[in-house]
Amino acid sequence: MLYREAGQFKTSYGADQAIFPILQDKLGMIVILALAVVVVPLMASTYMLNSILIPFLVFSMAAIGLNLLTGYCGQLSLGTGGFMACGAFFAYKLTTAFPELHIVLVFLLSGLGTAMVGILFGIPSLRIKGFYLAVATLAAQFFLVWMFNKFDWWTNYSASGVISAPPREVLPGAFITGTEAEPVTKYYFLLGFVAVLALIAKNLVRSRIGRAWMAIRDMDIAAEIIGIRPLWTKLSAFAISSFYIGIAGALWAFVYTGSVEALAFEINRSFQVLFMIIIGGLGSILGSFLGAAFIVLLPILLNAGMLAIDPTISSALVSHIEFMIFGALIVFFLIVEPHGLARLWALAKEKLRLWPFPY
Amino acid sequence: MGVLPVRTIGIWMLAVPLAILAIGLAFKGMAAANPSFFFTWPYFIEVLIAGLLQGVMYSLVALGFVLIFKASGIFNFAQGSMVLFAALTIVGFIEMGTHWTIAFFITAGIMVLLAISVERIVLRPLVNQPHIILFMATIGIFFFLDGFAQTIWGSDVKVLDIGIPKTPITVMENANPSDPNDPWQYGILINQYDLIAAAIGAVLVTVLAIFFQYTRTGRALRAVADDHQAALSVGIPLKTIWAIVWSVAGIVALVAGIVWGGKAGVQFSLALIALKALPVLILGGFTSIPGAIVGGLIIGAGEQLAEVFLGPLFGGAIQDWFAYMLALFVLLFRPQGLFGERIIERV
Amino acid sequence: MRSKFMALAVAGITAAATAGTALAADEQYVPMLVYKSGAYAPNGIPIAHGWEDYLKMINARDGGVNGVQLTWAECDTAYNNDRGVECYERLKQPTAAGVQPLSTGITYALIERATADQIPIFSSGYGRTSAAYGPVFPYVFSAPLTYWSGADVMIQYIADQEGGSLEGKKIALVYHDSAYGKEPIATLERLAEEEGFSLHLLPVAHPGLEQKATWLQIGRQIRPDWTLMWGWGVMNSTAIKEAAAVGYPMDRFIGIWWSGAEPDVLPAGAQASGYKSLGFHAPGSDYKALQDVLKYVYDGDEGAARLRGWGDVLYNRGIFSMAMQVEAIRTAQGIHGEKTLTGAQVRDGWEALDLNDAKLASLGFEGFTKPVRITCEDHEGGGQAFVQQWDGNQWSIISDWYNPRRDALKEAYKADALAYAAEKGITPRDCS
Amino acid sequence: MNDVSVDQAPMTSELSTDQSGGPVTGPRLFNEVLLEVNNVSLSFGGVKALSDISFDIKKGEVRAIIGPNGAGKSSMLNCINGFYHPQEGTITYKGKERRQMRPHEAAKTGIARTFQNIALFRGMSTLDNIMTGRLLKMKSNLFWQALYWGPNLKEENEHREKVEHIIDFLEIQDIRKTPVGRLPYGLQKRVELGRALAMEPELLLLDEPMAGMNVEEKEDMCRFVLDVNDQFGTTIALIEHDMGVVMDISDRVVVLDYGRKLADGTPDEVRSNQDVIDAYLGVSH
Repeated sequence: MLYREAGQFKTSYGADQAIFPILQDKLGMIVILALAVVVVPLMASTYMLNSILIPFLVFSMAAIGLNLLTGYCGQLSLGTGGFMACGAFFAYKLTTAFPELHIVLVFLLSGLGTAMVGILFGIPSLRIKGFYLAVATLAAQFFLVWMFNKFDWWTNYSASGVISAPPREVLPGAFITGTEAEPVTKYYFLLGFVAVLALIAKNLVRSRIGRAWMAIRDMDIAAEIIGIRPLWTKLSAFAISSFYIGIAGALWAFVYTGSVEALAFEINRSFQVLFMIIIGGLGSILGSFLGAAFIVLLPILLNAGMLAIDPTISSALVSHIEFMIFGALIVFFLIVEPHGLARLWALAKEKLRLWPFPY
Repeated sequence: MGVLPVRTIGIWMLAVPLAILAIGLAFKGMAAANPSFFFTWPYFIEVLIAGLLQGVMYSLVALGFVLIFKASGIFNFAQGSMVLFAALTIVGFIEMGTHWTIAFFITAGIMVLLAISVERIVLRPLVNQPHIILFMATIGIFFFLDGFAQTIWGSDVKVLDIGIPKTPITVMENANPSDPNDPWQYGILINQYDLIAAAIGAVLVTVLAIFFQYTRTGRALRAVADDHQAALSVGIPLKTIWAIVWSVAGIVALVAGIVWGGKAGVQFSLALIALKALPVLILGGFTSIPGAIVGGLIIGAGEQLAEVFLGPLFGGAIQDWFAYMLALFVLLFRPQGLFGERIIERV
Repeated sequence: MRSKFMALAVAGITAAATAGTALAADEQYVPMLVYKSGAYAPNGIPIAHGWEDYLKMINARDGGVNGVQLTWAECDTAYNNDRGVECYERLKQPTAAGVQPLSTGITYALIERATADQIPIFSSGYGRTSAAYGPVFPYVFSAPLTYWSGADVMIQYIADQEGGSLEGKKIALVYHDSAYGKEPIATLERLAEEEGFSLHLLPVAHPGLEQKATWLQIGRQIRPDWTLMWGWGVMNSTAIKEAAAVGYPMDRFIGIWWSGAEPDVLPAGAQASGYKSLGFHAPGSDYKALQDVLKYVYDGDEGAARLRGWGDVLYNRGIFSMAMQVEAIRTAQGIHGEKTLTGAQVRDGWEALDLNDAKLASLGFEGFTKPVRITCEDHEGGGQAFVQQWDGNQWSIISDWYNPRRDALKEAYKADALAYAAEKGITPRDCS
Repeated sequence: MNDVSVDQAPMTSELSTDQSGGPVTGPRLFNEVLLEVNNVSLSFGGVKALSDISFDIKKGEVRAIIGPNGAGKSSMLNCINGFYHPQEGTITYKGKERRQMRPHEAAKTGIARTFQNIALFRGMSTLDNIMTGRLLKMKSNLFWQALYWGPNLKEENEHREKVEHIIDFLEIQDIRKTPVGRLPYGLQKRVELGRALAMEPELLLLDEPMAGMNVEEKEDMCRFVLDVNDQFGTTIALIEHDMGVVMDISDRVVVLDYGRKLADGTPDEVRSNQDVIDAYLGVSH
């Protein structure tokens, strides 16, 4: 009854193309944003901010990036970790070489740098498809991590190969990196930054370039025949996807952990982000957020849940069972809804539209 | 899989020694130009042999991937954790006092049970889903098995000794002690364990080749690999075939687990050797058993040669990405891998 | 106590956390970052057991530290840096006595956070080497030795074996290609220059299962006089096997103290006989502290204790590092005169920690290790190390205790720490 | 039905195989040659798909390509829009000879096509599918796309309006927002036609647009094809098996068999050609 579009007429194509064409969705979004801006920082403990919300937002950014490439353009990539490393180390080099450069600009520039690297490693996608491409992107993964680990120019010749973020402020007095950064400041910064970039991603996928990506994804031959250039389209997907992933890597190193070594971006990170978009929903910006939330929260909840049931359980057993449940849940979700949480949400909305009179 | 045409074999027989010679000469040239670059022919041959033997071990893992991909188009990421699970299980039974041959058969039985459960619980509900979904499901299995194996058997390092001698042997030792710079004075060192492990791998591959070439199940499997629909329509039970293929892949994992476990000790990291099999797969082609063998040999030899001779120029530890780069390079010329089925695009 | 921690963790997650931790007045909380799963679990488990058993023993034998019961909570990091950060955030409390990250990578990730939270980090024999310079790193302690000290001791030992001079010798370093493995390189390079030996660096990629090429180079090409190793987990046992496979003499192969425990040599079987490593505390169980653990934690059941690693190298390391932490708490209680301390108060205890021979003997560690004395400026504490050898069944100490040549090392700590301070905009404390 | 119509055709043999555009009998007359295929041969590793084919398509006409299965019809269309590159012969389009052209370049010069097996973008809605047909005509840059504002918003609305015209024309208003994967076969074919039309092509290649349809759907589709030809003046080349349809709607027909050209002319001429009759009835030659 509450959720229906009847009576809401659109008078322009613009209104019909809006992200939230229905009033209830718009209101829902406003409520969520209000919660995120006002209520969460008031309620959340430092633990919640530092260990759940901040990594969630960083991961969302990476998941959006990978979703643009894999979900929208259909190019399966396992190189996410390597591209995140690019972003992190580019940002480190930039901000240590030009300390007066504003940190947001540093993030954006490191994203641009990563986009270049993405284009380079995207070139084989013209000839290589599917799993062959996925495995080929592992070349990028291993090579990039090796490069950042090996050449200590990237770490300003630190003996251990670890970089740690120097203190930087986003507004005068509002530090987002370094020891003085308050979790709440970090959270607000990330919330705004990720929201803007997510909006841009959404705009891209509903514009010309997004349609070209989806056309390549759904049937590359037909796409070429209606005039889409596969080279340009695939490379643009690699570039923009890497831009997002690079920024996510920089945020990871600077805002979330504060210090990283190249090994923090090893192959597991790539798989983690891939899980997010598949569980969340391929080809869905909302799904990227849902997937990131799921993957960040699930291990923590499982861990806490098991300890709540039996406080004497050994932490080794907890870890092992966590692995098992994690694996089983992935399989379960795939069986129940292969198109991810975003599709489940869409189905729920469709049901809601008809409720309480389903016929 | 079919038998390789004689002509192809002939070309390879000619091309491979030439390629090896060319690489050796190139290294020799670099050694002449750069005094810190170490090169002698016996050392080169030694590294090459070590690499080839290592390559057979990679092939063993890659083989499990190929079998499942051929029969069901699934890229089974769980192969690595199947190796770990099998190795932990057999060690577990040996530690309980079972003789290792009996433990082998019990574990093989468990691997078959595992295969059937995977088919029932995971694959059957996901029939007709896109490949990426099935791929994800196997990653789910990967996590589950990792956790399951460690829950049952613990995370300690376990020793698996099946009696293969580990001492190295030296061949072609030059008896001429008067020349202290004679590069042959140390001979060529060969790791006996690797040699025997490679032999085990070769036997396994031969058995599998015979099984798929000459048995009814093998024919059915090849039919399924060619065309699911057509195979179904002539009455081949697809689900049974899947269960059989997963079982065979499980037993391949068991053999790989024994060989690798005996080498490195049985513990969690074994699951990660799956990552070493991936470049082998793309190089050889996902659908070809000979491809897995040849790919393994090329990757094994290539990465050892690169690490030993080129690694010092770049600061070392290059073999991981080198294997992938090598595979990527081959893909640029043959997008379906060396032996993969050619993809013909139709509209 | 576990349930109390759990209540906290759950509360944190559901965002309904009440800030108050409401610990009883006579309890001191020790968070423990352990790894009992993942690739490095075989090495992580005995250390965690040592920690837990020592705390249990103190509670059972002495009724706690001056009557203050020790409580603890565990979180499994799987030796993974971001899980380590999450665990730290989950377990941290204002009254946390300090954390032992048990991983160089996690230590790096926690230095800033813990400093901001005023919780001491105790990275015993690992972590950021230059954190031994107290003025820049007030909350990080790396007693009794750093990796640079370890490298120095190794070279001293080799020089002794070679009759005093290393001129013209070849030494190879096989290292885990990560923050941990790279730590000794700078010191070894300096010593190579000073003492005239040539240094060959051979990185091994994580997790270390692939070392064939490395050992072919060592065994057949470089043929070094000595080989050093900075390895961890499966890398250690693989290295020993591959070394044997190329016929490298085991008694010229020395690992750091993280490459010298039972899980490192047992998988290699008989091949490992003769392999050497450093140690900064004795192996075995003939020490009063360990006997007390047996008595008070296991009721004298030696079989049960052995199952948990009692008397093994890594278990003993867990015992020793937890003992140092407990003594820091005890010292801090004396300084502040309170029962339940905050992290910042425990830190003051660390900087006044003086484990001299008499103190060590009273704790039941006579002959177990060498004295450690931490000051505001020196967070390493002047520990010493020895070389031990595996004879196929057990580790035995085969050398005297070596004192690292700390004058040069301290200069290096200071230089590196000041560079860090400059980058971070930190003004070093005045310790005089 | 199609075989019957051939069977009953009058047996005359005055068919001209001259492709240079001799006197054409038929209701409509076209003079300007839009596309010319000259002596094209194509083979796939030893298998000859097309051998020495020549014909032309004139501006404004409806040109049919017929032939039994495997005759090389689809290969011919694939050559025309650049998906295959013939080993021999030339294709001249709008007076320009083309060599090694990629399909997207063909699209740019105004060639659109539909496929025998529907090649829609299954993950997208009807509206988005047809919008993809407008991609070549959209010009706004990445910056405005990222903002979805300014020139981009204006452009989106303009093209949406054009697409809505096509949706109206094809009478598919009610499935606008439905993912095409869920549509029945006949509608999918229609959407695919819509996508091709959205490109505003000069030459529209239709590969079996009516295959698998029932009579009613076929009638609709015929009407759309003729209307497109009529209203927009689009030149159409189509492959079709239904002889009745071909004879009704096409101006000229070219017949292929085993990769060779068998006949070329008006429907009436083709109908009465002895080779064509033999090919369709399966007389050995």
